[in-house]
Amino acid sequence: MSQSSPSVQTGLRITRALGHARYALAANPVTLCAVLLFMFVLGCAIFGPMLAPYDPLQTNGAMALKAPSWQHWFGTDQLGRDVFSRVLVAARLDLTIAFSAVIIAFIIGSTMGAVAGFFGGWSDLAVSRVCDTIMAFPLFVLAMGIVAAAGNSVINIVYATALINIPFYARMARAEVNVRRNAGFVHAARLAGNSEWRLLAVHIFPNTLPPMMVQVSLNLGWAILNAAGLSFIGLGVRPPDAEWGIMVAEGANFIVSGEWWMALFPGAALMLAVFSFNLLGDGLRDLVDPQKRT
Amino acid sequence: MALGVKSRLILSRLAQALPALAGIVVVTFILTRALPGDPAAYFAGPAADARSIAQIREQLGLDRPLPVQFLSYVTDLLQGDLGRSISTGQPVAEALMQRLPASLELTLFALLLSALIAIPLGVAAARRPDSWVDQACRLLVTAGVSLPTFFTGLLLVYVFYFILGWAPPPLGRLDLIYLSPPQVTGFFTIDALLDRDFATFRAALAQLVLPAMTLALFTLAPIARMTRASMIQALGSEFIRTARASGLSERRIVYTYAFRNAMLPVVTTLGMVFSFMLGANVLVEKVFAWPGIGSFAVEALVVSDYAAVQGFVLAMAVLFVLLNLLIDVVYTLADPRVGMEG
Amino acid sequence: MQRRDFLKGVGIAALSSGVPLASIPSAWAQAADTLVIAIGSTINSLDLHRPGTNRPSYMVTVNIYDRLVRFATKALPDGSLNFDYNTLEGELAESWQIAPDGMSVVFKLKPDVKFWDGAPITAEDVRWSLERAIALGGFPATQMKAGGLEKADQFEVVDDRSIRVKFLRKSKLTLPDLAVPVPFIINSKVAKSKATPQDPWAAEYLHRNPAGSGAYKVERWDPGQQIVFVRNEEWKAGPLPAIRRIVLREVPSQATRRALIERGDIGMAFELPPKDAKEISEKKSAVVVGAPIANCIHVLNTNLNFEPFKDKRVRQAIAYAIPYQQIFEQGAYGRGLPMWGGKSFTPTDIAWPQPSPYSTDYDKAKELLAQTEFKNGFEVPLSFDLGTADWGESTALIIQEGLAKIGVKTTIDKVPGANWRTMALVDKKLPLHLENFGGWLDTPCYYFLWAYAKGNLFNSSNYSDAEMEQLINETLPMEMSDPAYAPKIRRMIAKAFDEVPRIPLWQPSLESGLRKDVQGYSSWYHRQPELRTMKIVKG
Amino acid sequence: MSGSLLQVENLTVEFRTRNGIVRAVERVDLSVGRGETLAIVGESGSGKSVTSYAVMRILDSAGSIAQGSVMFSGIDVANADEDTMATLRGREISMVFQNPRLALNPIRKIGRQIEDVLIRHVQATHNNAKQKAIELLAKVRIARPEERYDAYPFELSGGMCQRVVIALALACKPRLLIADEPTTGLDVRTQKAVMDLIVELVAEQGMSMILITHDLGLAAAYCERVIVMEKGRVVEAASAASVFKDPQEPYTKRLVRATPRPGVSLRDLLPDPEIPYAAQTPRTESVEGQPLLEVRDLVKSFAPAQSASLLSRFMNKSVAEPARSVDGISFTLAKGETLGLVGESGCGKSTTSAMIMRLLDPTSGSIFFAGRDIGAIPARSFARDADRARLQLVFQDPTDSLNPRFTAARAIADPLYRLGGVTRADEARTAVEEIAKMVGLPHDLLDRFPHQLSGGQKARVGIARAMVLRPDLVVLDEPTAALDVSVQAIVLNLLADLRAELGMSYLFVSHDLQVVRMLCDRALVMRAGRIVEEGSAAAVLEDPQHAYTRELVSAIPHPPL
Repeated sequence: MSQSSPSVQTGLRITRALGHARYALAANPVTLCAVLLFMFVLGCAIFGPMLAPYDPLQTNGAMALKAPSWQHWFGTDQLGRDVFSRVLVAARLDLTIAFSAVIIAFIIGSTMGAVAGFFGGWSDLAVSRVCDTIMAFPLFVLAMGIVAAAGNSVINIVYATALINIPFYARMARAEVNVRRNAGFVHAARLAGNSEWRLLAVHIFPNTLPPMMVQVSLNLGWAILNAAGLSFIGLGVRPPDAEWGIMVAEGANFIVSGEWWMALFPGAALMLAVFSFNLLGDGLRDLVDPQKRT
Repeated sequence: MALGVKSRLILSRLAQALPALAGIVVVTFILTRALPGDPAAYFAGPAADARSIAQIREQLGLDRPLPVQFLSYVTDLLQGDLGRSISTGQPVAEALMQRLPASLELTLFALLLSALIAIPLGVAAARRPDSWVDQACRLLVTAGVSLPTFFTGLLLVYVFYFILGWAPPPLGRLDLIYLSPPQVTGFFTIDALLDRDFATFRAALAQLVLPAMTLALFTLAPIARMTRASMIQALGSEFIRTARASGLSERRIVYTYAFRNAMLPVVTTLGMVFSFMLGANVLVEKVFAWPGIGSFAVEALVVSDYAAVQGFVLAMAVLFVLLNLLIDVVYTLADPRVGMEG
Repeated sequence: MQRRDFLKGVGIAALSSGVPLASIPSAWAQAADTLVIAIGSTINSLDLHRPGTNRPSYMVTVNIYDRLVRFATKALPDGSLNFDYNTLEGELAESWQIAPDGMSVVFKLKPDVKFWDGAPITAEDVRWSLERAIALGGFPATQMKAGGLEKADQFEVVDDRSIRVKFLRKSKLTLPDLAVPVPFIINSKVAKSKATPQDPWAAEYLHRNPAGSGAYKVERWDPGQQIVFVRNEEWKAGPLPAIRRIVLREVPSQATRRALIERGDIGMAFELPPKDAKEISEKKSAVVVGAPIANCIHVLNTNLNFEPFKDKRVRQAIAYAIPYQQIFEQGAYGRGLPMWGGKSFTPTDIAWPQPSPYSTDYDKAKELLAQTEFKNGFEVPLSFDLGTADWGESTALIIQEGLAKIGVKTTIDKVPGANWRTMALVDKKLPLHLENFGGWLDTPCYYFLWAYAKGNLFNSSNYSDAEMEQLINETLPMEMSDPAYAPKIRRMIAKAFDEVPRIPLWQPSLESGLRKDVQGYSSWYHRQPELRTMKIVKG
Repeated sequence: MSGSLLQVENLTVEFRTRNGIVRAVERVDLSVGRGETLAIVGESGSGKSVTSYAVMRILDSAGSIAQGSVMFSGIDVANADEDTMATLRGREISMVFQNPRLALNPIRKIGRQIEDVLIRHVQATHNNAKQKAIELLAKVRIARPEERYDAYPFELSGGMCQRVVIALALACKPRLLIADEPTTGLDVRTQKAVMDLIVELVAEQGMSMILITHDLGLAAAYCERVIVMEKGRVVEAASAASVFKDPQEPYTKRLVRATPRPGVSLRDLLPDPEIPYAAQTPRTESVEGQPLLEVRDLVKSFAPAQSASLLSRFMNKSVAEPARSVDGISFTLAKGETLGLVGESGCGKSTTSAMIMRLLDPTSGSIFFAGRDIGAIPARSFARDADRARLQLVFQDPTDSLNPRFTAARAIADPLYRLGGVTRADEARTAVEEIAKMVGLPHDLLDRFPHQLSGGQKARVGIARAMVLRPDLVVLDEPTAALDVSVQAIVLNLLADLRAELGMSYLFVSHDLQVVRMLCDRALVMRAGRIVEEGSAAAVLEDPQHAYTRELVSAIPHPPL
């Protein structure tokens, strides 16, 4: 019995969690849309390169600046490259940038914040000061500065984006840990002989994850926008790699001359991705918000 | 006594900001020196040789060791001297003072626009959570925050200026045909009104509309979300139940009781949004040729103009600190509990 | 009376030296005699001599200061005007006389020319100004040196209206070099009164406060936004310009500039990207005026300091692996002149630029590469200046694709403007990059001096060749009519073709869009708008 | 019942939840006559509050009156329009809530809040509203009402806030006052003062009152009639006098039995007295020799509101002395003894228990545990101390003290892994199941998460976790304060049984003298950080010596028995 019951229970738990999720989604069609949208974007990132009808890097002099057609759904760009293929393939790069930046920021920021919130004292002071300092910078300009100083490569965009996101996680983790550090279950765990670090890592930190996940989801969108913004001022991804921001930035110069598709489709893809992250974050917030869990 | 506690609170906030400011001075200095590109080479001009570059490097003081450069930078800073932009040759402080009003006017106007739309939206959504109003509001603000500002800006320009011709050309703060009004506040709209020059006022306002819309669209979300959340919380709180049980009118319950309580976190959000906007201006200013400090920073960054970048960042940081202080003051005035509880 | 607070900011200078302004109507710039020009870049100084003054700022100096001499204009076959490098005419100088020994020249100033403040222009002003061009160092000094003007004592006041310029050596470039934007004449009395011991050349003052005699005066300068020129009604150094007021408005967005000119909201969009130039001229939504820039070529530079490019055959292979036609169509949009597909490796004439003998031939490229130790290809970064992305990006991408066909794998590196100069030109450490040098003085030897002589700024290939250097030094002072000149130039060109450190792509055009009622514009070698000849025609 | 003021018939209230529609109140009938006082008694979830909200029609948006009628003085409340209701609320029926601090708008002066009601119901004009508000404040016995008019809720104590809420409710002299757990969360003395005030004002104005409470004693002491509700239904309606003496329904009987009252033993609280008294072992009398725990001159002082920055601390030179939360207390606890620690909130009893448990470092003084001064070991490093396993705590709030992400089994097993030297999962599972059996926790609940357990089940998990290591001393920090009275009875008995079975010592921290009397051998009464009285548990309750203790004892509601 003691052998079988945990797995049965786990199964039950999963069913129950799914049940909750299904209820929450049914109650909130917008979140359902967000989940579907998110899966779609994720699908593009994973399968995009396989699905792309053309080589996204292949130029074609004869086909430059062609409007959308059956042959080229999203038209072609100034070098005759297929915009649809490029938009599809760009999903992977954009999501990679966003995910890595946010994961780095999350790991560093939440660790800093959790330590500060739990131990207080000088660690709190130090973390708070570091966060204050970063936050007092105009964040986008800071990111610009970092990429300009370190050179524009994907990895530097990731670092810059991660850095400006760290304070958000640090502050949030600090607050979330802080409200829990005197909770009964923490004292109980202390009585059970857990060391302070273990208290933080095993007992408190996992409980802060749900609200942090909301932040992660919202930040993913922001990270993409940030990378796109850097591309727009010329500090982004290197050509010829397809990336939504740089495609919009390049396409922007073609709007006035009537080649709207070059900016519109990557812009729409960018928007769609950010939109799905934001909606998802919003929906997660509703799920996580204890006030709404009646 | 109460005032004493509160003013002490504010002073301590100010004191807390000092380390951050010091941090910023150091970080910007290091960051700017890490920028690639040799300003000396840039300023020596297109046809300079190694000797003339060295000459200019010496002129700019860039040949001295970094700690010495830092020391002289800090010394100047303490005397209120932000240095001289090596690209425009103007004192950085002067350039910032000239451009700051432009950015502030745009940002404030955008914030006003955003708040005027987002707060009623948030309240409406909070009064009927999960209704179609709520969902529509959520979709709208999320869509807004999902659009890259430069893309929105370009799109608005294309539609409203190039195709429809409703908006004036995106040429900064005033259409070509107008002159800036006599400077009092530095805000063209206000200065024009002070000067009773309504034509210029309209022109300045017309220039503001598109960039402000671009920024506002992007910032609807945080304000509306926060309004909604804190309004839901306020409406669900027990004192609202008391108010209902006391038979107070719906108006009074929603606006005097719930709304005022809900506004407190919204004020904080407004402050955060404002400082975020000042930073995010960079891209919008570029699209609309807005002569603000954002575009100034980009230009300076591109030419490795140390003094200008440092000055800009420092100005923003000070602004940020002042803004937080302002929020604290507002908060303190609005919430009797601040500083009184343990 | 004066409702506008005109005395604010930097406009003060123009007023203090000029005529008091009458009241200005609210919608002043709408007036028929006002021309609005959109420019893409920022003007950062009113003084070209100052260190740190950027290239777009030259347009201020060009229009508000006078020089001793200028290049004449000539009518092209199509009726448009262009400058004539071969003919100098006096601007402030009424006449000039070369000494019998050919080692000096005396300029006589026009009798009625005056500075804006009414002071007559004297030989001392000229001397001070020329000395200043050398003394402040940096680019102006280098430019002066190219014309053999290196020392302060080369300039000698003869009398109030006469000044002698002595030559260190005979050079055909000396006189033309006095017509370029650099040796402009400043009101030395005003400047000296503002000079300080730390700043003997009043660089600080003149940076914001022009003191000149040119056809236009600065009425107002809002750095980062606009500069407003107003006509100098007293100008005597040439025919009075037709347009009374000109606003140069900085519009960073290229798309906006195009929208503005197409909608007719501005009179002129200066420096159109090739695509816009092509489309606007096809749509006829505005008049596109421009010409190939003299002595300028867009090139792909190989850097001989890097291993694969030390081998001439690798460079030649690269030159054969470039899709020239595609670049010309999609990078240059057909604007400019092709610089490939020339007939022979041994040129028959000395016209410069002239097409190189290379054309797209992958087989030949592979064959050449196969002879080297890089037969399996190699990897190399391909860099270009972010500031020239409007043509650089497409070009780089197409080159990348072409080179891939012969196994050369490139990664594209966009270098921000500030870093570009350091990395590409000063440190010369970019292995493969796009470059666009153009010489102000329109002679082949001048181009070769900058681009093929060791150590010179635009020789970012690190090309070094004793024979080439000797040829450059020999031809530089030589009159072009000298019978020895042409053979030497042909030899230089042949060497450049054979060794191809710089692979020519095309000769670019400088084109601007003009509203239909705006006329009289032509593009100049210095790539700045000459405003004096422009006019607005009614109807 | 024609003379009744409020007549509720067949009332059914439904809530839409994610698990479908839930009936919170089902077919409830009740009536309140003019001038009558009625108590609705029930445990949590019995639907007593929902009934009152339905009467005022202030159910939140998910709830609705599905069926039945509510007639108030001839007005059909269930079908009246919103305007009528708005006039009715506050004017004719008003309500006093539990949690008085939260029931007031935190950023509005209390005087203004009273004025809002007065003006809304045209009881005052803008000119005389302030005066009337001050009069009302005086009427609810708030000292210096003129000054307090300008006070904000946070500046007042809980009792004072409740007086303000009463003033709000009585502002328009309504005919019916509904008091929804008006004293829950208040100390026993404040509770008495507030209840006395309400009853007095109600009588004075000739109003009717509905008192909603979980406390049968309180209900019977202050009301004429009592209605008992269970699971949304009325199970019994009786006069206050008869409900205690002669309960009719089984549920009422259980409830009456479970209510701690003078003269009964722990075992008497259980519904089924026939259960054999497993724990009938006599209480261990103080064993001679070394006490298990000895506390000497224990002091804990907290710095006043810590300023965040150094600068403000410099400017704040003239700060008050640090407040002493525990002010030099000494006592001993013998092996096998149960010591009660009694006091009102803020008296320092929880701080004391936290220090003994080594969760908090004392400012001075010593704590000897089995002869060793464990007070000197910093709290942070006590987790690795050998005595950690011997000292355990049962927490006040069973919900807060369970990690939401741990199953019951994992929560109970955690001390085993950390301190019990257990490494294998099956070993731990066996131990967990053993203790679970002991605390009466069915095994199938062990794999549930806290939010899937009821309050009583969570309390058992908490107890099991504390007991699994067989500690020598268990501090029970108000272990039943958050529980319904019937669950409290079971938990208290469980604790007594465990003590007998495992031979532990208890330090029982509580505010409830009756409970202390039943469970403890000796009792300490704390006030403002000091011990004011000490003696055998029975003696402290029955023959208090100190004036404060006497006051406490007399404030306990005295239902008619």
